[in-house]
Amino acid sequence: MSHRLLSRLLQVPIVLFVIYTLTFVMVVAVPGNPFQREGSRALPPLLEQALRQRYGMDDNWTFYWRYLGRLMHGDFGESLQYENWSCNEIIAASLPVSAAIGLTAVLIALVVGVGLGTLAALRRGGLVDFAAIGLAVFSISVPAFVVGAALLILFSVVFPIMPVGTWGGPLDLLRPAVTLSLVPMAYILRLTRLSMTEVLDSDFIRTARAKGLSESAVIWRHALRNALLPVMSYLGPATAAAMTGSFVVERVFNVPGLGIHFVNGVLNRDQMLILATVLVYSTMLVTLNVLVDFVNGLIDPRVNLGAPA
Amino acid sequence: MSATPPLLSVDDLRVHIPLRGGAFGRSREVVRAVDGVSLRLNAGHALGIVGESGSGKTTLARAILRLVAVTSGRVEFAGRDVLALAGRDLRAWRREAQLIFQDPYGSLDPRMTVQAILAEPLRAHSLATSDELSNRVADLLQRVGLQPEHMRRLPRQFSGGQRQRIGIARALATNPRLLVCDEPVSALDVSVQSQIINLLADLRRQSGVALLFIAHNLPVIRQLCDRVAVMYLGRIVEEGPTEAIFENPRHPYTQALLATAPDPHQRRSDRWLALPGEPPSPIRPPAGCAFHPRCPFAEDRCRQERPECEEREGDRPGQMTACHFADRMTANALRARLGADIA
Amino acid sequence: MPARSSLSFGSARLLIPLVGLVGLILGLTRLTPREPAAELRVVDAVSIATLDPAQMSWLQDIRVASQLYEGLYVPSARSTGVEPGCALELPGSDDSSLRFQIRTDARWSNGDPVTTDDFIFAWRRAVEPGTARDYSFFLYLIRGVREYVDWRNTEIERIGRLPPNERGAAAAAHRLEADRRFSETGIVREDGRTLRIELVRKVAYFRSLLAGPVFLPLHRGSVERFARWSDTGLLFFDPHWCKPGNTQYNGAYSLADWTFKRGLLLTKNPAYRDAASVAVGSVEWLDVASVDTAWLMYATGRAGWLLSLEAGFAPELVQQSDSPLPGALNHSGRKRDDVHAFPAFGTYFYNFNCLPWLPDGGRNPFADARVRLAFSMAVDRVALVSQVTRRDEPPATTIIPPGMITGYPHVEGAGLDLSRARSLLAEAGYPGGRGFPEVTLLFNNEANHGLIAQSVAAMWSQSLGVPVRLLGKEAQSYREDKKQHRFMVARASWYGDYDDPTTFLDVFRSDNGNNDSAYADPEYDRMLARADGLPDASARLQALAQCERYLFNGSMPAVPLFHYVNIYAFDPKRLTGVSLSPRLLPLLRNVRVSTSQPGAAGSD
Amino acid sequence: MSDRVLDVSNLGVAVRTPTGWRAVVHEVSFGLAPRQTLALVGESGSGKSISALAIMRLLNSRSARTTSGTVELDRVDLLALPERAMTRIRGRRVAMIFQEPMTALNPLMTVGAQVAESAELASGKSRAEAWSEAVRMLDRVGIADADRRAASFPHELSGGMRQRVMIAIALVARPAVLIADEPTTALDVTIQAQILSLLQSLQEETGLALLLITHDFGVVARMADQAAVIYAGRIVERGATDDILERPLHPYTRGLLACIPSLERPAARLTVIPGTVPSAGDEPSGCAFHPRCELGRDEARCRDEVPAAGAFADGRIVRCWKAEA
Amino acid sequence: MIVAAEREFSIGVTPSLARRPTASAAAIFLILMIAACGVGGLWARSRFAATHLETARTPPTARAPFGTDLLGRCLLPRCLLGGAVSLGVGAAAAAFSVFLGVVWGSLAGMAGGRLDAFMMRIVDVLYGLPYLLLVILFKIGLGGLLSSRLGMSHGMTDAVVLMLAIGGVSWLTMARIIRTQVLSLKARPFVEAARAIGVGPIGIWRTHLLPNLAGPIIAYTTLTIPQAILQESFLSFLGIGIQPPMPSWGNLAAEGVAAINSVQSFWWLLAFPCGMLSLTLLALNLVGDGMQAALSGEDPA
Repeated sequence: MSHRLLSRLLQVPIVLFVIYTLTFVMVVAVPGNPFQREGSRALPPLLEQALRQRYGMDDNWTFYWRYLGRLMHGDFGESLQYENWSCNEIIAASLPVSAAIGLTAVLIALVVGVGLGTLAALRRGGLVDFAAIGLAVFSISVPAFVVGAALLILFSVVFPIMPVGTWGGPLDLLRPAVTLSLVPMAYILRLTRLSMTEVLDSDFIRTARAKGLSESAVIWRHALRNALLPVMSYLGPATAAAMTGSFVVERVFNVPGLGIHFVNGVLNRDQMLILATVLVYSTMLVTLNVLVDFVNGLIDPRVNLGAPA
Repeated sequence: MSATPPLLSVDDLRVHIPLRGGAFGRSREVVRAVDGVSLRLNAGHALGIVGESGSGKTTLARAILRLVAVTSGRVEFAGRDVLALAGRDLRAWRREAQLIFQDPYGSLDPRMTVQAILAEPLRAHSLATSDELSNRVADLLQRVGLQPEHMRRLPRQFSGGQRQRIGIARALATNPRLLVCDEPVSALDVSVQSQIINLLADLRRQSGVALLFIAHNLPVIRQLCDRVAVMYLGRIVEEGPTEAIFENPRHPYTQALLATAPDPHQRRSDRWLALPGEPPSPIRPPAGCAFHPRCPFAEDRCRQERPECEEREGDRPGQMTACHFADRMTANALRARLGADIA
Repeated sequence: MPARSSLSFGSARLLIPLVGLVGLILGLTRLTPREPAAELRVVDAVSIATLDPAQMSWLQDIRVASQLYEGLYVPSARSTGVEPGCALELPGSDDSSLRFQIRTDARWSNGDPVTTDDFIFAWRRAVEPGTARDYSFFLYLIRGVREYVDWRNTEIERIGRLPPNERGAAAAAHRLEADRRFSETGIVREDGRTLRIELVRKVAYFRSLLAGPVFLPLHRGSVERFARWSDTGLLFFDPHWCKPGNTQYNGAYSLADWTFKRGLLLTKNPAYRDAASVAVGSVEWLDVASVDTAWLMYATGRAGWLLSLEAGFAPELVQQSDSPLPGALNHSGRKRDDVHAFPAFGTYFYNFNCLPWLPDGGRNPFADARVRLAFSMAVDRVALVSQVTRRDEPPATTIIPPGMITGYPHVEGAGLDLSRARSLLAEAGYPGGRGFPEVTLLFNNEANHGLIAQSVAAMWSQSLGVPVRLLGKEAQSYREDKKQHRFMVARASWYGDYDDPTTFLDVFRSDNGNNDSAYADPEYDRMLARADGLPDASARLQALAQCERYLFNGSMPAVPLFHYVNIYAFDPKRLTGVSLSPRLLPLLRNVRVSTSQPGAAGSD
Repeated sequence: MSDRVLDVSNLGVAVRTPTGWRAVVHEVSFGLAPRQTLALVGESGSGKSISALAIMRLLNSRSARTTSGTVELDRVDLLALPERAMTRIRGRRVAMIFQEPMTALNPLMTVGAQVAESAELASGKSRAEAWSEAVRMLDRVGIADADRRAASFPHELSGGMRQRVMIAIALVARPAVLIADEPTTALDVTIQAQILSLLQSLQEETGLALLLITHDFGVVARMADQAAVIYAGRIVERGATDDILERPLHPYTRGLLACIPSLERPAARLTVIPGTVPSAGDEPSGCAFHPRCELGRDEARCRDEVPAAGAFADGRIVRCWKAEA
Repeated sequence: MIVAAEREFSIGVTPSLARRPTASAAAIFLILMIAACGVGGLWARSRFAATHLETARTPPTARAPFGTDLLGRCLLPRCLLGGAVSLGVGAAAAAFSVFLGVVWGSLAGMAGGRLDAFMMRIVDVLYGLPYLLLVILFKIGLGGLLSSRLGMSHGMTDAVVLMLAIGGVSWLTMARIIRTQVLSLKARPFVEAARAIGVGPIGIWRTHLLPNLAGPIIAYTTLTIPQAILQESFLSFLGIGIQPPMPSWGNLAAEGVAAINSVQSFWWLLAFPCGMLSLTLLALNLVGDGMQAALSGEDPA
């Protein structure tokens, strides 16, 4: 454990606390009543008061501290919208799903993005380059709900090889992951192409060639790792975003993931669920950023990790 | 020493740069880039500062110009305490002392025309109305041997030597009394280097500007300066009139620099003189004389006691040396000692 | 060999994290739930909010509850009416006092008999301040219940004001007193199998209410374990009690599994009194939020039965449909026999804000009944249902869906009449729409509400010359604005809760909490009270019809647009026994799957 | 001369500019025998580095290419070899070190691994053998405590140390020819002396032929037997180092030597070559030096005709219409 | 001075952009698209809402080249007006993010030290906040304020709120990029030269940093605009974006997706708006890439 890493880790709870506080303020400030539902009869004030009391939400201040206290014990509270479920259950049920899709998406994005980015850098100005850039641009130019719908219809109606609306098998993972991977893939492709271009022009690559290394060995042994450094930094936030799910993808492919709760929590004013999802996401984001720093330190010895603690 | 107060006097200047790191960004270590330097420069004179990379010569120059934060010490310019200046006063003072950079490529904004570059100091100090501006710029260009029609071009349309001339013209724009030249010719080709050296010599003669000339190239220093200070690891190890330093070097490090300087007049058959080792880190400088780990004459005293830079026996007038055994150092002492060791 | 040498060679090590990542993904997919095998897969569009019958107000929840529980009465599979459930009404019951005897073969899934106590326990839960929800007021029709609740609330408040150390004792004493007081209400335990209900007044439709979720029994033995008394005397239940395995069911099905936001697995309840006639052994009840995906699941055979079909292309499907089922809206000779559109017990309408002033301080033109009438007469409902919604919805000029309540006559409201509309508007002081302030039309941005709003807005501005601005909001903001009367015209809909006109007409009573129009007409309130209190059933219905006529021929607190139509999709050759109930409560116990293939159904 | 290991003749290189391909190296010819050092001297942009890269066939094919000539190593024309064959020769028979030891080493690999990689490629040794070979080589180039230092990363070493590592990488494969492209320009003088004397002693030990590319006549004087002065892509004067330094025949060589300030003999004013080096591909007609030349500035012949290479009695080759012995 | 710098900038970029045929073609396409949407949007302003139920769902014909939508409105003017709205939201959001991002990033980068660390932690925190909640808050808080206090029209309020909400998030990345750039520019000798001359921090920022930041700013902006447009389409998909009957490419495409299925497809409802959207974003990306390449001095493909 290095000092730098330690100090980054110490900052994590502070950043999370600030995020919690700000989110709380927003949650309370947004009009709308979590206890009032679509199509329901008006809720008598007394019943509402009883409900608030039951959830420890008598007033905002109590709610703020009490919820913070529960968080300390790893308890994210109850969903106000789905009364039979606690936020912990909701997250436990949906986070693995989103994480599996997200990680697959990151994997696809990484393999395709780095692969095509490298090829594009090697054949700069060539047909491969043009095609790779085209793919990258296309990937970030078409809305996800269009891509998702197209994939859905394509592989279940036109070529009926994948089931619709199921979840569990590796085949079910594929289409949501591909849809989700397009944007990070485009970014990774561009980053790789750019940094690979720079690396390939650098002196140490010339040294490697002068040693008599074959071109593939030059790329594989020397260029790739150096070119991946900028990609690493992008990977932190991208993985956090991918792993916490996507509303559009989950909706289109009927996947029981976490992304839907971000949106539904907000739309239903499910205050505990909003806080829970936001905290899961930001914890993941902050931790992954620290992790990326750490991994960067492992890959790149130049990163100053300070003296051993 | 002359009776008139010096234009620039530096006393016990220290610049310690904290290293980033540690919990919450608190640093635990510092780079002692400049560690107690004192020097004087009279108006119209030229002082050369020699040293290898990492010796702190560039940091010293920037500290004098208030471009890096000074840790302690005193800098006086024409009797004024420079380190006490702030804000508007500081900016106003900057016209008096100007910097010429090593890298003529990097020190010119690639997006500005020569005219814009040269007009910048004039505007910053309101030295010219907008009507006069282009005449003043043309003047400046002529002074450094460029054509007024070069005004509209961008830096990248010039060669290295021409760019350095532009850098000099920019420094001259405010009619400074001191020009700090940070390795102004080391990035230039030989055939151009001599042009710039001549230009600086001419400027000094014509306008009486004082030069603080930083270089690692000894022949250039000899060509241009009245006095020379040799720096090693943040300190001055030897200082004196140019002739004295070059003909009667007393510090073993000065001798090593002179002996290893490439010279077309030496030959392949000549013996190589290679000083062993490398400069130590300025984060943890050695105790005693900082040069002792590389010095073939080092004794126990050198390892324990730091020699002050002062006049010592055998020094010529105005020469000062920071070596306990300066009295034993004849001009060829190092060559004699190392030659024997290596052969 | 130094360790760092191997560490530094090449990029092969990059593969290690990649392989690790693949492993992690595979591990994660194992953590996630798998699809259970079921004989039939049913798809609903909305996910289950709660399985606690006392808390239910949403259709999708009530649909599941009707499979799991059986009340004194159950909703009819065919009409808006009810039929006897797990008890039989004893002779001597009338509209103000009912006696029931629970059937001897009524059992919970663990074999326990269903008892009077299970009902009393469940009904008390439904009104307790800690657990009461939207429909608890139905129980206020029973003698003493409202008083009990009021007393409870004052007591809880009183105990809450006590210093904390005194609360415990006070609450304990209060609990005993509460038990006593509840036993004195009109819910009377005659014996373990006989239950008497005494109402505050004659309620013609009370039997219809008894089929609703708040009146369902709960297995007291298992649910009571989840009860928690707070130190102020509030009674809560740990919401986990309704998770699978925690309680028993007396309906045709038991809850075997419940995956969050994914679906339920229902298995046949062997202890059900009529288990022999239940044909489908297991049913997977899925919720699929994307309407297009839901259809694709059905079309590719993944699902056997869609409970609603809301996709953008639903109109095309309806136009093609030729359903063989009774009650379906047919286009004979078309090609599809698996799309079944049928009328529902609900109406789509726009509320007018009837307050004299608008929230921004301006005069509300809709406070004038002539203006409201004019706006209603300017809507071409036929064009709307034939060109925009296109699901064969009956155009509506009044709020009660025609032909659904036995004995209730059909009432016509003011329909399309442009010239009258214009003259009414002129009478109100806005000839040709001049001087009329910009009308805002509030709706929630879901389903096809936007489309409907755009076309109605276009009709108003084209026919009346008034400027109309659309205000589509996301559901919660829309609801909030509507409740606070921050609108001029707002989208609304109403589904009948029980088999009586009052379920619709009550909405416009000035003291009703759902009267979003803020329509307050003492004359109407009087008419309604008088009609409702009429002892003769047929005279009562006639009088109620008079109230509806009064509302929608002159007063117009709202513009009815159309009566809802619901669409099921299933293959009638494979799935039999499904009936098209306007209450939209399908009963799985009547359904049969003709092949053993899971989820077998499909399009041609 | 049959004992040459490397024979470059008539080498021409063109680079891509926004307006098309421009020749920047013309008719460069020289030879190099074992143990011999040839210095290729010139100012920046004169084409000396690009010639070296052309010899190694390391030109970036998108921006530069050889247009003519042969490069014979052990009588095999490298320029005619297929890429695979050239890969086997690079590093093994002819090695190269570069100016910036900071950037020329892979920052993410330990220096030992980088040397070992070279050893492994050259000899097909196992990884373990290659590593010990690398440690031995690092020790030989004067890295103290080589066993431990081999596990260091480049940024943990000083500039001088890094250049020693570069030399180790180049020499561990025991090449016949070493091309050193400004190996000490980025280093301080005391370190430069160390590195150059190291190169010299290694050359004596292994019989290496050294092609030294530099702009510093001080270095040329100390290192080279033969020198070739290059200006605007052409070798303008070639011969024994001592002859050239003492009696330069080409006006450019003469001017260059004259404008170097001397440690021992400071002049009141430095001699100056007027004008600037022409940018690559933008050379004046005729003799590229003529606009700056005191002899040829106004000569029609210098302006119009590229001077032919003239041989002199002491073996010198000079390209100047005006040169006289 | 700024004027001079801008002129130089254009001299620097235009010719090298002109040498990139793809980027130039994309730029021309973009200009044509903007012009078409601008002019077409103005023309369509008065007729986009009128419904003609009797001609609903007609495939493209000579009278309605893009076909008609579910309410019988001609799709062409709606696509053009939608483009104007989408491009406007995108451009305004980008402008907002450029302004805030550049100011914030420059300030942090130039200040350095604790202030820099603090400002960047704020950015970290904002990254973690729930975006959707922000949008709704903006919509409710600001929307009410804009329409009641400033008397702003409703469609306008929507667009302004959306632009603020989207800009309010995208400036974070811009701030990071600018800060990194400023940190590296600050270390460049020409900035030190200006300091040595006696130019104040504002002068340095204006004359030296800003013109040199122009490249990254432009390049990143061309990436921000597509993101903003896609964000708008996502929000419209959720029903909290631009309100009907006002079209935007996002809500037209969302409407179009719903009309594509295996039963009966009104393909033109998706093809035209989505095609226009994608092509425009494609062009923006290509122009951005071209700019970036031109500014980094990479030789043209």
